[in-house]
Amino acid sequence: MESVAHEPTQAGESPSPRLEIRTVSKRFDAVVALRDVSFTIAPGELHALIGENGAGKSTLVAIVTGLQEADSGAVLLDGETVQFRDPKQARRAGVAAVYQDPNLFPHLSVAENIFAGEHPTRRGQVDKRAMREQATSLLARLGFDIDVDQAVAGLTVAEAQFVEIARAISTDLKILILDEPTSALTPGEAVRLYDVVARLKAEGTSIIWISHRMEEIRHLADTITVLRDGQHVRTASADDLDDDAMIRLMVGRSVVLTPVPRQTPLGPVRLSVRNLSLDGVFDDVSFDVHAGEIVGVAGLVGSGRTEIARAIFGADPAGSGEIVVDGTPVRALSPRQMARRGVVYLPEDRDAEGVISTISVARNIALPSTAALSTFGLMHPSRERRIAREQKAALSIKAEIDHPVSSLSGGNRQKVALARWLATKPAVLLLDEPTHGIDVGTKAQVHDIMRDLAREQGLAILMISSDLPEVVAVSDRVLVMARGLLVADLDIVDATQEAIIAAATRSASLTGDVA
Amino acid sequence: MSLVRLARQYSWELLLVVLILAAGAWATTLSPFYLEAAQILGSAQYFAIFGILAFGLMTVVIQGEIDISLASTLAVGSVTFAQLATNGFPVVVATVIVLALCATLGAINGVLVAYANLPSLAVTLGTLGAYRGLAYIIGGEAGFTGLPESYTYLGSHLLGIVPASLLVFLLLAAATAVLMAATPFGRYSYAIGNSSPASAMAGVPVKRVRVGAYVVAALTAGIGSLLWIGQYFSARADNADGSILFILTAVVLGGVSIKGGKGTVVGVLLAVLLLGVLSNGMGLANFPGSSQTLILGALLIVSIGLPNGVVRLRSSLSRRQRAATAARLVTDDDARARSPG
Amino acid sequence: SGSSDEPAAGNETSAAAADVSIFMAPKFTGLAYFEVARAGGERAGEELGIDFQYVGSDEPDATAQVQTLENSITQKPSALVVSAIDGGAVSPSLKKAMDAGIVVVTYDADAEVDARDIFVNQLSYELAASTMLDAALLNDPEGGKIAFVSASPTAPNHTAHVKIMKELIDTDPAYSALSYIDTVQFAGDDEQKSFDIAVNLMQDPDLKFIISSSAATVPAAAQAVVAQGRQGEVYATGFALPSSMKEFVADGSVKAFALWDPAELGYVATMAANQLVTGEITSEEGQVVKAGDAGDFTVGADGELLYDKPLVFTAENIDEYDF
Amino acid sequence: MSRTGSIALRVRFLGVVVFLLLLVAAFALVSPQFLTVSNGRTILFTAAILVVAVAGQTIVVLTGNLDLSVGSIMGFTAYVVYDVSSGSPGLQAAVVPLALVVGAVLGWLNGFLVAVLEIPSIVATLGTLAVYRGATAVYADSGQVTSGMIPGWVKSVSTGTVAGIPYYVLIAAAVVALVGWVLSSLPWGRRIYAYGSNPRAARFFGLDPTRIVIGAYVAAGMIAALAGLMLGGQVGVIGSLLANGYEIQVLAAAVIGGVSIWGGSGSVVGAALGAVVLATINNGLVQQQVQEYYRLLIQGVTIILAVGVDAVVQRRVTGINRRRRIMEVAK
Ligand SMILES: Nc1ncnc2c1ncn2[C@@H]1O[C@H](COP(=O)(O)OP(=O)(O)OP(=O)(O)O)[C@@H](O)[C@H]1O
Ligand SMILES: Nc1ncnc2c1ncn2[C@@H]1O[C@H](COP(=O)(O)OP(=O)(O)OP(=O)(O)O)[C@@H](O)[C@H]1O
Ligand SMILES: [Mg+2]
Ligand SMILES: [Mg+2]
Repeated sequence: MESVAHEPTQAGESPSPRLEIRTVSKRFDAVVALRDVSFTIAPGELHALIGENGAGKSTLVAIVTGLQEADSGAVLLDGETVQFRDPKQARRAGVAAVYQDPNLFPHLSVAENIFAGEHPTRRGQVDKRAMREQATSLLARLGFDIDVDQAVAGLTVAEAQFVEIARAISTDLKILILDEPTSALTPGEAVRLYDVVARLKAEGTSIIWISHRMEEIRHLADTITVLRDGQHVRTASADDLDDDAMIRLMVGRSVVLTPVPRQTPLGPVRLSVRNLSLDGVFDDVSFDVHAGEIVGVAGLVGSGRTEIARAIFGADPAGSGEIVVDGTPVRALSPRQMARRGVVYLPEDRDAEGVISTISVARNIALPSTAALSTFGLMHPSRERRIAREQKAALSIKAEIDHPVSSLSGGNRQKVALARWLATKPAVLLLDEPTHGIDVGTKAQVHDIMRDLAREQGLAILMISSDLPEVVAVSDRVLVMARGLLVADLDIVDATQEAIIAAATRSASLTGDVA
Repeated sequence: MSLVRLARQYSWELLLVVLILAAGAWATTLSPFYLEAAQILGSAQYFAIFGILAFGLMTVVIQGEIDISLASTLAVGSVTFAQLATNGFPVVVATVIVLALCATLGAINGVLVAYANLPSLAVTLGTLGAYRGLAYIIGGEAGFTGLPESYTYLGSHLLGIVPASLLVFLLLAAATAVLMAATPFGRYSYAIGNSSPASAMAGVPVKRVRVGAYVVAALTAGIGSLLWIGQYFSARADNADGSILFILTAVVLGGVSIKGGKGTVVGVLLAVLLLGVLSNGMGLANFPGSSQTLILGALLIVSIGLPNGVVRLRSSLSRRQRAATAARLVTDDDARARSPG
Repeated sequence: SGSSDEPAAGNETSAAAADVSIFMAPKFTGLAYFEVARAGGERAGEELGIDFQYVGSDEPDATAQVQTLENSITQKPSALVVSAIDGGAVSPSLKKAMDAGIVVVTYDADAEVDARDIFVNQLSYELAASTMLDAALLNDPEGGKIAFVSASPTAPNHTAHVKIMKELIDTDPAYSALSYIDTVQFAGDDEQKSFDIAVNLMQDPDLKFIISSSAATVPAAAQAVVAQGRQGEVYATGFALPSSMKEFVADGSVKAFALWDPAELGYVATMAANQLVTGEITSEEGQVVKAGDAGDFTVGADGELLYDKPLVFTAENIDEYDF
Repeated sequence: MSRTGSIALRVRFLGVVVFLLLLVAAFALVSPQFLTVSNGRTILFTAAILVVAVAGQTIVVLTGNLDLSVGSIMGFTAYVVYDVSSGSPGLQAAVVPLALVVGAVLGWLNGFLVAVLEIPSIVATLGTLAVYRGATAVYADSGQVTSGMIPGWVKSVSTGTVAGIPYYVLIAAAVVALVGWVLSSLPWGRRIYAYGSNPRAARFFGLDPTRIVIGAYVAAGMIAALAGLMLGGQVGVIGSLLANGYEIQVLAAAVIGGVSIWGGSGSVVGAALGAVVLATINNGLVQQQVQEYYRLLIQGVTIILAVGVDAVVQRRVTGINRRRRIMEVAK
């Protein structure tokens, strides 16, 4: 089953492909995830795989690494058909992947997470020393210096991502597949990953890189394959495709993020935050958001942006400081109370916190409005459904309102998460990575909705985003955070991507003065 | 089309109905005494108490938690009620006191689970013992017999051939059904059971609703204790000891997911009926107790496991088949995938 | 009691022995003591040529016994022979049975007086108490400190036994060598709990006897004495089946304990039930139950029939018994 | 270079130790004979079987499952093995391997129901709790296994001591040491922790959930069977209800010992200490002549206190963790 063939490889064009996908199809009930997909990957090549959400990219990864079985078609490694039983077998054959969602063991140490399932042993026992040493050196290779004995539960998302990457590169690799590896990383961390990938490439490893970030793909890729609706659209050298061409291939039309200049003046201050501090997390943060304004919050991952939003929303215990909503000081005690005062929050982790995936779209949308939808302790199902239908139309959600949210695509789930809050007619929207992992088409739609909410309906919007082009295109003003401090408040005319990155990183090197 | 969807949505309930009919038929062949209205109703009343507790436990389990202390709460209720009766309290006052006391015990469970964030199995494992101890302290060692008639009315009265306790059971079934299907509490419960962090982020008062479920459950135990006194004309601190296993069986058999988020009152009602019919039939046929235990245990395993087993078997068979013919059928498969359908 | 005139109504159909059916319901099934009693009931059934059924749940639980009784009543047996797990809780069902014309006899553990026709009492509480104390003194005539272990605080006979034993020790000069720990421990007819409690009790260096009315507790406690190497210092005694104690009597770690013959008790109870069914006797005081080789017994006040044949087992006689 | 993960575990573990010490101190204050070597031995002796049983349960709980059938497995094994072997001296010598086979089979069935048929473990083992108990009663057919039917060597082990320490205590210590070593040092043990920590991630690591869960149940079944043999040998008379309701004690010990009900964390030594805590409470209360029903109350409160302490410790640890991270970045 497994191939053992080894041939000398060199970067660039090679007559015999390292990996060949041959007419692979995969179907989930009615949904065709992949249909007759064929393309090849040369040794030592960085092959970008792009496509809208649901195009079938992750499904392809699952099939190549043995997590799922194709309905038909074949995968060839170095010319031989392979069908791995599980990812472990794939790794033994030199095919490893970093999957889209983190898959780690929170109670176990970093070192054990890297070696779980394949512990180094000595005389049948786990060799803990060797494990620790190897883990440390692997992480060092990634330019990461964390204590490998600490539990993964305490890590940040980015750190966890690096643990996964360390795990993937812990074996000799022919092919490394990275499924949206930078979506949780800061630009600086991403650059480190680019270096690692470059090094692996130089060693002859082929890389499959899946990403929604265009600039990244342009920067890295040798070859690009575009999938659309489960079908192979085109494989071409990176030089032959510009951004516009890629986007057209992905969505069948061209989408560009362009700022839309505001026509209306700003309203009064709706949300005012004064001297907000939470010990060890963020310190002395003050800002205002006006009616009709979209304020972007940029900064490195881990700089405390999400924590501030959660503190304002009452999701996490607030520290000291003052929050004023529409002129009234409030204490952020719980999401429920803040929602009642018109402050709502769209969480970062949509599936774990944003929606309740097993209940229907209608009930999800109505959930925060439940109290308003009942009289004398009894619900009004008809009103419930009416609200759901209204929101479905307003946000053009593509789903039946009786279907469970779990059957929706990512973008539509995000719209449902937003719809629930819009149904409560909020005053202040806190959006945390609202377009994370959403394809370009839907992204633009979400941006339009945000502008409409702010400019037409007078909401105050605070948008946390790691996607700088988005921040620049959508915001009226940009706040920059670095390690818990608000380090810059840039008007949109000054807020270029370069200026934001400069603010976020400059202050990171000055931390000694503050701490 | 919608009928098919309805059938699929309520497939578990349908299965239970079929099982009940089958069990009834079996019971009829087992014993000539089975098929008689008075007999069936009479025996059903002995499942009323546990059925009522099953509705209470259900509200907790739908939220993804568990309460194994309910039987102990019932004992606290019954000895308190009897103690009050012995001391000459009017029945109405005593009823209020008992329900309030039980609600308090439930609230303690709820607060420990919801506010102190402790795992519910561990908490109620603790209160399972603690409340039993409390029952002994309130009720003394010997317990009570010979209670005044006014106190035993609810559990012993017959309306024609229909025992009053059975009516209470059905009434509470209806009340719980409304609670779970048509009130904010119900909406919140299912949401919490599916994901409590996500519910909290949606402004659901998770902690209060959690405590609410434990209070509802404890109230069913309180009502159960009132019925108990009527049915058994006595109260002792060891009342209902160990019955939580039966109650949990009814809840699970009723299609309530032990992981939360799923389950209906109708399902639990049907499960109680099924268990009642089976043990009534086997009892009338004088099956040895141990065989009955064995059969009910096997029923639980088979009914929950069989559907999964069939799915597993089917998928593994089809996989094997596919693997065997994979190479040859690649092109055929493609053709099928392409064909409209 | 109340039903003295009712058997007549049921009797018309029960002239032929073949029509008589007697159901015996122990507290719960699976306990050796009741199984021995069942054998006695079965023997009576065979001798009489009647239908004998043994019914019960394996859960030591009052609600389970009530369901057993309810299911039995539906089948309209001629008589129920019951050991009540909870006298209060099962009485409503037993009354219902009597109302339906079914004869109710309790054995081993009584229900309420008006919920049965006759109670076949193995041993009066007084005799039980003194028998156990006598057995203790047979183990060590010098006496010493006693710890009592009962099944549960809700077991009425166990509670009564302990109470009377305490009174006897306090008042009767014959037992003046004995003293006791006031607190009673409860082991729930469970071997493992009995064992642990016994071990813990033995930490008291002055302890001489562990006495229990539970046939599950005494052998486990005897085993605990052996396990702790305290043979000759502590004695486990009370009521137990000889088959479960042979070892300890053989090795001398227990010198004496007591019981009655549960098989004969079951036999007598079944015989009494049959004679009530056939109308040979009523439950009135002074009536005589003829129980074959077991002898004749007279019904006392409140329909109580005292079997009262304590057996004290020692190394000399234990091999004569096969239960 | 702090090691928060292991610190967390150590602190949790210390929680049990501290609680035990407090308990001992409290009893010692009110009772002079409590703090004696012989009483200490007694406590360990009465804890021994529970320690063995909870060691098996720990393996299952670490995978995020439960084994409610533990008491039924103990009763079934003790009854059937001693009954079958009572006639033959050859079999009497082999009761331990026999029991291990029986336990493995019963445990395998539990594992099959949970892992293959995907029945939630609490439901599956609630079912087998009834089935195994019913099977014991049907097999026993109202009989009992009496002291004479139990092999002599078993009885002498149950009562014997070496250097003043009961064999049972040594067996319990050996089982805990073995299970502890397996869990911490063998790849199989690490896989149990990994699986319990995040079952969904397991397949990404090539960990076969079916094999892990079935393996855990088989191991737990075998250990329960051993505990059953020990219990049978100890009490001498075995009815079909032996160890009925034991699951509550076992779970209580595990919870008090800091084994997380949701899997992935906890240690077998902690669980064993949980069993010792329970034995200490029983011992102290019996000696204090406290009435039985206060024991129920006190045990219940102890369980809640234990999980409470556990939760506080865990929250503290994650709190420290978070702050440390921020500080490190700030440095
Ligand atoms: N386990 C599954 N069951 C049912 N449908 C699935 C499953 N996995 C994927 N799908 C569906 O298959 C299609 C392809 O999904 P896939 O995850 O491969 O997309 P993707 O290109 O990785 O998208 P994204 O950019 O959002 O990660 C989608 O329609 C998806 O909903
Ligand atoms: N787990 C799943 N099971 C069944 N169907 C699914 C599942 N996930 C997604 N689908 C369905 O697959 C289809 C395609 O998903 P996809 O992500 O491509 O949607 P989409 O139209 O691109 O939405 P968006 O762009 O807004 O994310 C959708 O109709 C979705 O409902
Ligand atoms: Mg899409
Ligand atoms: Mg994907």
